[in-house]
Amino acid sequence: MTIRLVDLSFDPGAELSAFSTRAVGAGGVVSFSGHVRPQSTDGTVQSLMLQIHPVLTLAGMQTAEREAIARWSLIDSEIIHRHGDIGASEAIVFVATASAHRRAAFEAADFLMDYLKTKAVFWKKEAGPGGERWIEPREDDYADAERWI
Amino acid sequence: MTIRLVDLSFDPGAELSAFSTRAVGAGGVVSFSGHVRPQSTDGTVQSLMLQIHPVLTLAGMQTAEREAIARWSLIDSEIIHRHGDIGASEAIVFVATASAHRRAAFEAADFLMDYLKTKAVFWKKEAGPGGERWIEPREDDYADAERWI
Amino acid sequence: MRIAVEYFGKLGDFAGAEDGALDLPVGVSDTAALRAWLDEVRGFNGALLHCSVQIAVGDEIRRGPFALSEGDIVAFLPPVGGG
Amino acid sequence: MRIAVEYFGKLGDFAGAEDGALDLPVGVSDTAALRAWLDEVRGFNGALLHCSVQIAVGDEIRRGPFALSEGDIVAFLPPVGGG
Repeated sequence: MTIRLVDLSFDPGAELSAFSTRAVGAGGVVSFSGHVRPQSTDGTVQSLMLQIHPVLTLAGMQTAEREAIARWSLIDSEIIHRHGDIGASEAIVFVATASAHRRAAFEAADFLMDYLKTKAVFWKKEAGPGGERWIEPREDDYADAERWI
Repeated sequence: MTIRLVDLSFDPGAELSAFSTRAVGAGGVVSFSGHVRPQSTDGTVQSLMLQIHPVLTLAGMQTAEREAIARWSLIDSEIIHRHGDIGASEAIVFVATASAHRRAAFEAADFLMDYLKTKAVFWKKEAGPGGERWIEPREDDYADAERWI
Repeated sequence: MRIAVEYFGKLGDFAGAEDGALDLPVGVSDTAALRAWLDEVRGFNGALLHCSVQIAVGDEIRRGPFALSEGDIVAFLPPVGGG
Repeated sequence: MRIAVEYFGKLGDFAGAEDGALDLPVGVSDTAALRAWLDEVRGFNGALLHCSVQIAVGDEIRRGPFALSEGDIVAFLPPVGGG
Protein backbone atom coordinates (compact mmCIF):
# COMPACT_ATOMS: atom_id res chain seq x y z
CA MET A 1 0.00 0.00 0.00
CA THR A 2 1.70 3.18 -1.17
CA ILE A 3 0.75 6.85 -1.24
CA ARG A 4 3.06 9.35 -2.87
CA LEU A 5 2.74 13.11 -3.23
CA VAL A 6 5.15 14.17 -5.97
CA ASP A 7 6.09 17.50 -7.48
CA LEU A 8 7.74 16.12 -10.62
CA SER A 9 6.28 14.59 -13.75
CA PHE A 10 5.76 10.81 -13.71
CA ASP A 11 4.72 8.12 -16.21
CA PRO A 12 1.59 6.17 -15.24
CA GLY A 13 2.67 3.30 -17.52
CA ALA A 14 5.99 2.89 -15.72
CA GLU A 15 4.14 3.01 -12.40
CA LEU A 16 1.71 0.34 -13.60
CA SER A 17 4.61 -1.92 -14.59
CA ALA A 18 6.22 -1.54 -11.17
CA PHE A 19 2.92 -1.98 -9.35
CA SER A 20 1.99 -5.13 -11.30
CA THR A 21 5.38 -6.64 -10.54
CA ARG A 22 4.89 -5.96 -6.83
CA ALA A 23 1.28 -7.17 -6.76
CA VAL A 24 2.24 -10.77 -7.38
CA GLY A 25 -0.71 -13.10 -7.06
CA ALA A 26 -3.32 -10.60 -8.17
CA GLY A 27 -5.75 -11.84 -10.76
CA GLY A 28 -6.61 -8.30 -11.76
CA VAL A 29 -5.05 -4.86 -11.65
CA VAL A 30 -7.10 -1.73 -12.33
CA SER A 31 -5.49 1.65 -12.88
CA PHE A 32 -6.80 5.15 -13.35
CA SER A 33 -4.69 8.01 -14.62
CA GLY A 34 -5.87 11.58 -14.86
CA HIS A 35 -4.11 14.05 -17.11
CA VAL A 36 -4.24 17.81 -17.61
CA ARG A 37 -6.22 18.40 -20.80
CA PRO A 38 -3.74 19.53 -23.43
CA GLN A 39 -6.00 22.24 -24.77
CA SER A 40 -9.07 24.15 -23.69
CA THR A 41 -12.00 24.34 -26.09
CA ASP A 42 -10.50 27.37 -27.84
CA GLY A 43 -7.23 25.56 -28.46
CA THR A 44 -5.08 27.32 -25.91
CA VAL A 45 -2.70 25.26 -23.83
CA GLN A 46 -3.63 25.10 -20.19
CA SER A 47 -1.75 24.29 -17.05
CA LEU A 48 -2.68 23.54 -13.48
CA MET A 49 -1.32 24.43 -10.08
CA LEU A 50 -2.23 22.16 -7.17
CA GLN A 51 -1.75 23.41 -3.66
CA ILE A 52 -1.53 20.96 -0.75
CA HIS A 53 -1.75 21.25 3.02
CA PRO A 54 1.48 20.11 4.71
CA VAL A 55 -0.31 17.57 6.93
CA LEU A 56 -3.97 17.18 5.98
CA THR A 57 -3.44 16.21 2.34
CA LEU A 58 -1.47 13.06 3.07
CA ALA A 59 -3.51 12.24 6.19
CA GLY A 60 -6.75 12.34 4.18
CA MET A 61 -5.37 10.10 1.47
CA GLN A 62 -4.23 7.60 4.11
CA THR A 63 -7.74 7.57 5.59
CA ALA A 64 -9.23 6.91 2.16
CA GLU A 65 -6.80 4.07 1.51
CA ARG A 66 -7.58 2.52 4.91
CA GLU A 67 -11.29 2.68 4.07
CA ALA A 68 -10.67 1.00 0.71
CA ILE A 69 -8.68 -1.77 2.39
CA ALA A 70 -11.47 -2.27 4.94
CA ARG A 71 -14.18 -2.48 2.27
CA TRP A 72 -12.52 -4.54 -0.44
CA SER A 73 -10.21 -7.49 -0.45
CA LEU A 74 -7.13 -5.88 -2.01
CA ILE A 75 -3.72 -7.40 -2.51
CA ASP A 76 -2.16 -3.98 -3.01
CA SER A 77 -3.00 -0.38 -3.85
CA GLU A 78 -1.13 2.73 -4.89
CA ILE A 79 -1.97 6.41 -5.14
CA ILE A 80 0.38 8.92 -6.75
CA HIS A 81 -0.72 12.55 -6.81
CA ARG A 82 1.08 15.54 -8.26
CA HIS A 83 1.18 18.93 -6.60
CA GLY A 84 2.73 22.25 -7.63
CA ASP A 85 2.73 23.30 -11.27
CA ILE A 86 1.59 20.69 -13.79
CA GLY A 87 2.01 21.18 -17.53
CA ALA A 88 -0.44 20.39 -20.30
CA SER A 89 -0.95 16.63 -20.90
CA GLU A 90 1.00 15.67 -17.79
CA ALA A 91 -0.41 13.14 -15.34
CA ILE A 92 -2.05 14.58 -12.23
CA VAL A 93 -3.05 11.40 -10.51
CA PHE A 94 -2.50 7.65 -10.72
CA VAL A 95 -4.46 5.08 -8.75
CA ALA A 96 -3.87 1.33 -9.00
CA THR A 97 -5.58 -1.52 -7.18
CA ALA A 98 -4.87 -5.23 -7.27
CA SER A 99 -7.15 -8.03 -6.16
CA ALA A 100 -7.80 -11.71 -6.71
CA HIS A 101 -11.07 -10.96 -8.51
CA ARG A 102 -11.54 -7.97 -10.74
CA ARG A 103 -14.75 -6.53 -9.19
CA ALA A 104 -12.93 -5.54 -5.98
CA ALA A 105 -10.14 -3.85 -7.95
CA PHE A 106 -12.60 -1.93 -10.15
CA GLU A 107 -14.72 -0.76 -7.24
CA ALA A 108 -11.81 0.23 -5.02
CA ALA A 109 -10.16 2.27 -7.78
CA ASP A 110 -13.48 3.96 -8.53
CA PHE A 111 -13.98 4.70 -4.82
CA LEU A 112 -10.47 6.11 -4.40
CA MET A 113 -10.92 8.41 -7.40
CA ASP A 114 -14.25 9.69 -6.07
CA TYR A 115 -12.51 10.42 -2.78
CA LEU A 116 -9.62 12.18 -4.47
CA LYS A 117 -11.95 14.31 -6.61
CA THR A 118 -14.14 15.57 -3.77
CA LYS A 119 -12.47 15.05 -0.40
CA ALA A 120 -8.73 14.98 -0.93
CA VAL A 121 -7.15 18.16 0.39
CA PHE A 122 -5.97 19.85 -2.79
CA TRP A 123 -6.76 23.27 -4.19
CA LYS A 124 -6.59 23.45 -7.93
CA LYS A 125 -5.95 26.57 -9.99
CA GLU A 126 -6.23 26.46 -13.75
CA ALA A 127 -4.29 28.85 -15.97
CA GLY A 128 -5.99 29.33 -19.32
CA PRO A 129 -6.65 31.94 -21.96
CA GLY A 130 -9.07 33.81 -19.68
CA GLY A 131 -6.51 34.07 -16.86
CA GLU A 132 -6.36 31.99 -13.73
CA ARG A 133 -9.25 30.49 -11.82
CA TRP A 134 -9.71 28.17 -8.88
CA ILE A 135 -11.58 24.98 -9.72
CA GLU A 136 -13.90 23.20 -7.32
CA PRO A 137 -15.41 19.71 -7.78
CA ARG A 138 -18.32 19.45 -10.22
CA GLU A 139 -21.80 18.41 -9.06
CA ASP A 140 -21.19 15.06 -10.80
CA ASP A 141 -18.12 14.50 -8.65
CA TYR A 142 -20.09 15.05 -5.44
CA ALA A 143 -22.88 12.76 -6.73
CA ASP A 144 -20.35 10.04 -7.58
CA ALA A 145 -18.82 10.26 -4.11
CA GLU A 146 -22.28 9.83 -2.51
CA ARG A 147 -22.50 6.35 -4.02
CA TRP A 148 -20.15 4.90 -1.41
CA ILE A 149 -21.88 6.16 1.74
CA MET B 1 -9.71 1.94 -31.21
CA THR B 2 -7.41 -1.08 -31.27
CA ILE B 3 -7.86 -4.81 -30.76
CA ARG B 4 -4.88 -7.11 -30.77
CA LEU B 5 -4.65 -10.86 -30.38
CA VAL B 6 -1.06 -11.66 -29.50
CA ASP B 7 0.83 -14.88 -28.85
CA LEU B 8 3.85 -13.31 -27.16
CA SER B 9 4.30 -11.81 -23.71
CA PHE B 10 3.56 -8.08 -23.38
CA ASP B 11 3.93 -5.41 -20.66
CA PRO B 12 0.65 -3.73 -19.63
CA GLY B 13 2.59 -0.73 -18.32
CA ALA B 14 4.28 -0.11 -21.66
CA GLU B 15 0.90 -0.46 -23.35
CA LEU B 16 -0.63 2.05 -20.93
CA SER B 17 2.14 4.56 -21.69
CA ALA B 18 1.58 4.22 -25.44
CA PHE B 19 -2.20 4.36 -25.07
CA SER B 20 -2.11 7.48 -22.86
CA THR B 21 0.13 9.23 -25.37
CA ARG B 22 -2.30 8.42 -28.18
CA ALA B 23 -5.40 9.35 -26.17
CA VAL B 24 -4.53 13.04 -26.11
CA GLY B 25 -7.31 15.13 -24.65
CA ALA B 26 -8.63 12.46 -22.33
CA GLY B 27 -9.28 13.58 -18.79
CA GLY B 28 -9.17 9.99 -17.58
CA VAL B 29 -7.67 6.68 -18.61
CA VAL B 30 -8.74 3.41 -16.98
CA SER B 31 -6.85 0.19 -17.51
CA PHE B 32 -7.40 -3.39 -16.47
CA SER B 33 -4.73 -6.05 -16.69
CA GLY B 34 -5.29 -9.67 -15.89
CA HIS B 35 -2.39 -11.97 -15.08
CA VAL B 36 -1.93 -15.69 -14.66
CA ARG B 37 -1.73 -16.35 -10.93
CA PRO B 38 1.89 -17.22 -10.17
CA GLN B 39 0.93 -20.03 -7.84
CA SER B 40 -2.07 -22.17 -7.07
CA THR B 41 -3.13 -22.54 -3.46
CA ASP B 42 -0.71 -25.42 -2.90
CA GLY B 43 2.20 -23.36 -4.15
CA THR B 44 2.71 -24.99 -7.50
CA VAL B 45 3.36 -22.81 -10.52
CA GLN B 46 0.54 -22.82 -13.02
CA SER B 47 0.28 -21.97 -16.66
CA LEU B 48 -2.54 -21.40 -19.07
CA MET B 49 -3.28 -22.28 -22.67
CA LEU B 50 -5.84 -20.16 -24.49
CA GLN B 51 -7.33 -21.46 -27.69
CA ILE B 52 -8.97 -19.08 -30.17
CA HIS B 53 -11.26 -19.48 -33.17
CA PRO B 54 -9.64 -18.15 -36.36
CA VAL B 55 -12.57 -15.80 -37.13
CA LEU B 56 -15.07 -15.66 -34.27
CA THR B 57 -12.64 -14.56 -31.55
CA LEU B 58 -11.67 -11.29 -33.20
CA ALA B 59 -15.17 -10.69 -34.60
CA GLY B 60 -16.71 -10.97 -31.12
CA MET B 61 -14.18 -8.57 -29.61
CA GLN B 62 -14.94 -6.07 -32.38
CA THR B 63 -18.65 -6.33 -31.63
CA ALA B 64 -17.99 -5.70 -27.93
CA GLU B 65 -15.85 -2.67 -28.72
CA ARG B 66 -18.52 -1.26 -31.04
CA GLU B 67 -21.08 -1.67 -28.28
CA ALA B 68 -18.82 0.13 -25.80
CA ILE B 69 -18.34 3.00 -28.25
CA ALA B 70 -22.11 3.23 -28.77
CA ARG B 71 -22.85 3.30 -25.03
CA TRP B 72 -20.11 5.53 -23.68
CA SER B 73 -18.42 8.64 -24.90
CA LEU B 74 -14.90 7.31 -25.39
CA ILE B 75 -11.92 9.09 -26.86
CA ASP B 76 -10.08 5.81 -27.41
CA SER B 77 -10.04 2.19 -26.33
CA GLU B 78 -7.68 -0.75 -26.60
CA ILE B 79 -7.95 -4.48 -26.00
CA ILE B 80 -4.93 -6.77 -26.06
CA HIS B 81 -5.52 -10.47 -25.46
CA ARG B 82 -3.00 -13.29 -25.33
CA HIS B 83 -3.59 -16.70 -26.83
CA GLY B 84 -1.49 -19.85 -26.94
CA ASP B 85 0.65 -20.82 -23.95
CA ILE B 86 0.94 -18.25 -21.17
CA GLY B 87 3.42 -18.59 -18.33
CA ALA B 88 2.91 -17.92 -14.62
CA SER B 89 2.54 -14.20 -13.77
CA GLU B 90 2.32 -13.17 -17.44
CA ALA B 91 -0.41 -10.81 -18.60
CA ILE B 92 -3.40 -12.47 -20.27
CA VAL B 93 -5.45 -9.39 -21.06
CA PHE B 94 -5.15 -5.62 -21.12
CA VAL B 95 -8.07 -3.25 -21.58
CA ALA B 96 -7.72 0.53 -21.63
CA THR B 97 -10.38 3.20 -22.08
CA ALA B 98 -10.02 6.97 -22.33
CA SER B 99 -12.75 9.56 -21.90
CA ALA B 100 -13.25 13.20 -20.98
CA HIS B 101 -14.86 12.24 -17.67
CA ARG B 102 -13.77 9.27 -15.64
CA ARG B 103 -17.16 7.57 -15.16
CA ALA B 104 -17.40 6.64 -18.84
CA ALA B 105 -13.87 5.21 -18.83
CA PHE B 106 -14.52 3.16 -15.67
CA GLU B 107 -17.81 1.76 -16.91
CA ALA B 108 -16.59 0.96 -20.41
CA ALA B 109 -13.51 -0.89 -19.10
CA ASP B 110 -15.70 -2.81 -16.64
CA PHE B 111 -18.14 -3.68 -19.45
CA LEU B 112 -15.38 -4.84 -21.80
CA MET B 113 -13.89 -7.08 -19.12
CA ASP B 114 -17.28 -8.64 -18.36
CA TYR B 115 -17.65 -9.31 -22.08
CA LEU B 116 -14.17 -10.82 -22.34
CA LYS B 117 -14.73 -13.07 -19.32
CA THR B 118 -18.04 -14.55 -20.45
CA LYS B 119 -18.61 -13.98 -24.16
CA ALA B 120 -15.22 -13.62 -25.84
CA VAL B 121 -14.43 -16.72 -27.88
CA PHE B 122 -11.55 -18.25 -25.96
CA TRP B 123 -11.15 -21.67 -24.43
CA LYS B 124 -8.90 -21.75 -21.44
CA LYS B 125 -6.97 -24.75 -20.16
CA GLU B 126 -5.09 -24.58 -16.90
CA ALA B 127 -2.06 -26.74 -16.21
CA GLY B 128 -1.53 -27.25 -12.51
CA PRO B 129 -0.38 -29.85 -10.01
CA GLY B 130 -3.51 -31.94 -10.58
CA GLY B 131 -3.00 -32.08 -14.32
CA GLU B 132 -4.79 -30.08 -16.96
CA ARG B 133 -8.36 -28.86 -16.87
CA TRP B 134 -10.58 -26.65 -18.99
CA ILE B 135 -11.88 -23.59 -17.18
CA GLU B 136 -15.28 -22.06 -17.81
CA PRO B 137 -16.51 -18.68 -16.52
CA ARG B 138 -17.56 -18.56 -12.86
CA GLU B 139 -21.16 -17.80 -11.82
CA ASP B 140 -19.91 -14.38 -10.66
CA ASP B 141 -18.65 -13.66 -14.15
CA TYR B 142 -22.03 -14.42 -15.70
CA ALA B 143 -23.79 -12.32 -13.03
CA ASP B 144 -21.43 -9.41 -13.70
CA ALA B 145 -22.10 -9.60 -17.42
CA GLU B 146 -25.87 -9.47 -16.78
CA ARG B 147 -25.47 -5.97 -15.34
CA TRP B 148 -25.14 -4.42 -18.79
CA ILE B 149 -28.22 -5.89 -20.44
CA MET C 1 -22.65 -34.56 -48.73
CA ARG C 2 -19.11 -33.76 -47.68
CA ILE C 3 -18.45 -31.16 -44.94
CA ALA C 4 -15.64 -30.40 -42.49
CA VAL C 5 -15.93 -30.38 -38.71
CA GLU C 6 -13.86 -28.70 -35.99
CA TYR C 7 -14.01 -29.28 -32.22
CA PHE C 8 -12.91 -26.53 -29.87
CA GLY C 9 -11.98 -26.39 -26.19
CA LYS C 10 -12.77 -29.41 -24.07
CA LEU C 11 -14.58 -31.10 -26.97
CA GLY C 12 -11.22 -31.48 -28.72
CA ASP C 13 -10.03 -33.78 -25.93
CA PHE C 14 -12.50 -36.54 -26.75
CA ALA C 15 -10.91 -39.50 -28.50
CA GLY C 16 -13.48 -39.29 -31.28
CA ALA C 17 -12.91 -35.57 -31.87
CA GLU C 18 -11.16 -35.58 -35.19
CA ASP C 19 -11.07 -32.31 -37.11
CA GLY C 20 -11.43 -32.54 -40.85
CA ALA C 21 -13.56 -33.68 -43.76
CA LEU C 22 -16.53 -35.95 -43.21
CA ASP C 23 -19.05 -37.67 -45.47
CA LEU C 24 -22.54 -37.37 -44.04
CA PRO C 25 -24.95 -40.27 -44.23
CA VAL C 26 -28.25 -39.71 -45.98
CA GLY C 27 -30.68 -38.09 -43.57
CA VAL C 28 -28.09 -35.99 -41.75
CA SER C 29 -28.79 -32.68 -43.46
CA ASP C 30 -28.90 -30.02 -40.73
CA THR C 31 -26.92 -29.05 -37.64
CA ALA C 32 -29.32 -30.74 -35.21
CA ALA C 33 -29.08 -34.07 -36.98
CA LEU C 34 -25.29 -33.71 -37.36
CA ARG C 35 -24.86 -33.02 -33.65
CA ALA C 36 -26.93 -36.08 -32.66
CA TRP C 37 -25.21 -38.35 -35.16
CA LEU C 38 -21.65 -37.31 -34.25
CA ASP C 39 -22.39 -37.54 -30.54
CA GLU C 40 -23.37 -41.15 -31.05
CA VAL C 41 -20.87 -42.43 -33.58
CA ARG C 42 -17.85 -40.55 -32.18
CA GLY C 43 -18.38 -41.47 -28.54
CA PHE C 44 -19.10 -38.00 -27.11
CA ASN C 45 -21.55 -39.64 -24.75
CA GLY C 46 -23.88 -36.63 -24.66
CA ALA C 47 -21.20 -33.93 -24.47
CA LEU C 48 -22.04 -32.69 -27.96
CA LEU C 49 -25.75 -32.54 -27.13
CA HIS C 50 -25.40 -30.21 -24.18
CA CYS C 51 -27.29 -26.94 -24.65
CA SER C 52 -24.13 -24.96 -23.79
CA VAL C 53 -22.43 -26.24 -26.97
CA GLN C 54 -22.94 -23.77 -29.80
CA ILE C 55 -22.54 -24.54 -33.47
CA ALA C 56 -20.96 -22.28 -36.07
CA VAL C 57 -21.38 -22.90 -39.79
CA GLY C 58 -19.00 -20.98 -41.99
CA ASP C 59 -17.85 -18.78 -39.09
CA GLU C 60 -21.37 -17.77 -38.09
CA ILE C 61 -23.10 -19.02 -34.96
CA ARG C 62 -26.32 -20.82 -35.99
CA ARG C 63 -28.94 -21.44 -33.35
CA GLY C 64 -31.57 -24.14 -33.91
CA PRO C 65 -31.43 -26.59 -36.81
CA PHE C 66 -29.59 -25.05 -39.77
CA ALA C 67 -29.50 -26.72 -43.20
CA LEU C 68 -26.04 -27.88 -44.25
CA SER C 69 -24.52 -27.52 -47.71
CA GLU C 70 -21.69 -29.28 -49.49
CA GLY C 71 -18.35 -27.87 -48.32
CA ASP C 72 -19.61 -26.27 -45.09
CA ILE C 73 -17.23 -25.97 -42.19
CA VAL C 74 -19.05 -26.79 -38.95
CA ALA C 75 -17.49 -25.87 -35.60
CA PHE C 76 -18.60 -27.19 -32.20
CA LEU C 77 -18.03 -24.54 -29.51
CA PRO C 78 -18.29 -25.33 -25.79
CA PRO C 79 -18.73 -22.45 -23.31
CA VAL C 80 -16.32 -19.61 -24.03
CA GLY C 81 -14.54 -17.15 -21.78
CA GLY C 82 -11.27 -15.24 -21.88
CA GLY C 83 -9.63 -12.61 -19.69
CA MET D 1 -3.25 35.77 22.69
CA ARG D 2 -0.92 35.19 19.76
CA ILE D 3 -1.74 32.61 17.08
CA ALA D 4 -0.78 32.00 13.45
CA VAL D 5 -3.17 31.87 10.50
CA GLU D 6 -2.91 30.30 7.05
CA TYR D 7 -5.20 30.80 4.06
CA PHE D 8 -5.46 28.09 1.40
CA GLY D 9 -6.78 27.98 -2.15
CA LYS D 10 -8.85 30.89 -3.36
CA LEU D 11 -8.81 32.49 0.10
CA GLY D 12 -5.09 33.14 -0.35
CA ASP D 13 -5.85 35.46 -3.27
CA PHE D 14 -7.60 38.08 -1.10
CA ALA D 15 -5.52 41.17 -0.50
CA GLY D 16 -6.03 40.81 3.25
CA ALA D 17 -4.96 37.16 3.31
CA GLU D 18 -1.63 37.34 5.04
CA ASP D 19 -0.24 34.13 6.47
CA GLY D 20 1.58 34.40 9.76
CA ALA D 21 1.43 35.44 13.40
CA LEU D 22 -1.48 37.46 14.68
CA ASP D 23 -2.38 39.05 18.03
CA LEU D 24 -6.02 38.47 18.82
CA PRO D 25 -8.08 41.23 20.43
CA VAL D 26 -9.76 40.45 23.71
CA GLY D 27 -13.04 38.61 23.08
CA VAL D 28 -11.77 36.68 20.08
CA SER D 29 -11.16 33.35 21.79
CA ASP D 30 -12.62 30.66 19.54
CA THR D 31 -12.69 29.75 15.85
CA ALA D 32 -16.16 31.21 15.25
CA ALA D 33 -15.18 34.61 16.66
CA LEU D 34 -11.86 34.50 14.81
CA ARG D 35 -13.56 33.78 11.51
CA ALA D 36 -16.03 36.66 11.93
CA TRP D 37 -13.36 39.10 13.08
CA LEU D 38 -10.89 38.30 10.27
CA ASP D 39 -13.63 38.40 7.65
CA GLU D 40 -14.40 41.95 8.72
CA VAL D 41 -10.97 43.44 9.41
CA ARG D 42 -9.16 41.76 6.50
CA GLY D 43 -11.74 42.59 3.84
CA PHE D 44 -12.90 39.06 2.99
CA ASN D 45 -16.37 40.45 2.45
CA GLY D 46 -18.12 37.27 3.64
CA ALA D 47 -15.83 34.79 1.88
CA LEU D 48 -14.45 33.55 5.19
CA LEU D 49 -17.97 33.11 6.61
CA HIS D 50 -19.20 30.76 3.91
CA CYS D 51 -20.25 27.37 5.28
CA SER D 52 -17.99 25.62 2.74
CA VAL D 53 -14.89 27.07 4.43
CA GLN D 54 -13.53 24.60 6.98
CA ILE D 55 -11.17 25.46 9.79
CA ALA D 56 -8.24 23.39 10.99
CA VAL D 57 -6.53 24.03 14.30
CA GLY D 58 -3.16 22.36 14.69
CA ASP D 59 -3.73 20.17 11.61
CA GLU D 60 -7.12 18.90 12.78
CA ILE D 61 -10.40 19.94 11.21
CA ARG D 62 -12.58 21.53 13.92
CA ARG D 63 -16.28 21.93 13.26
CA GLY D 64 -18.29 24.44 15.29
CA PRO D 65 -16.69 26.96 17.67
CA PHE D 66 -13.40 25.60 19.00
CA ALA D 67 -11.48 27.32 21.80
CA LEU D 68 -8.14 28.75 20.73
CA SER D 69 -4.91 28.57 22.71
CA GLU D 70 -1.70 30.56 22.60
CA GLY D 71 0.47 29.38 19.70
CA ASP D 72 -2.28 27.64 17.74
CA ILE D 73 -1.96 27.45 13.98
CA VAL D 74 -5.35 28.07 12.38
CA ALA D 75 -5.92 27.20 8.71
CA PHE D 76 -8.85 28.36 6.59
CA LEU D 77 -9.71 25.72 3.97
CA PRO D 78 -12.09 26.43 1.08
CA PRO D 79 -13.67 23.46 -0.80
CA VAL D 80 -11.08 20.82 -1.65
CA GLY D 81 -10.72 18.46 -4.59
CA GLY D 82 -7.83 16.81 -6.41
CA GLY D 83 -7.52 14.25 -9.16
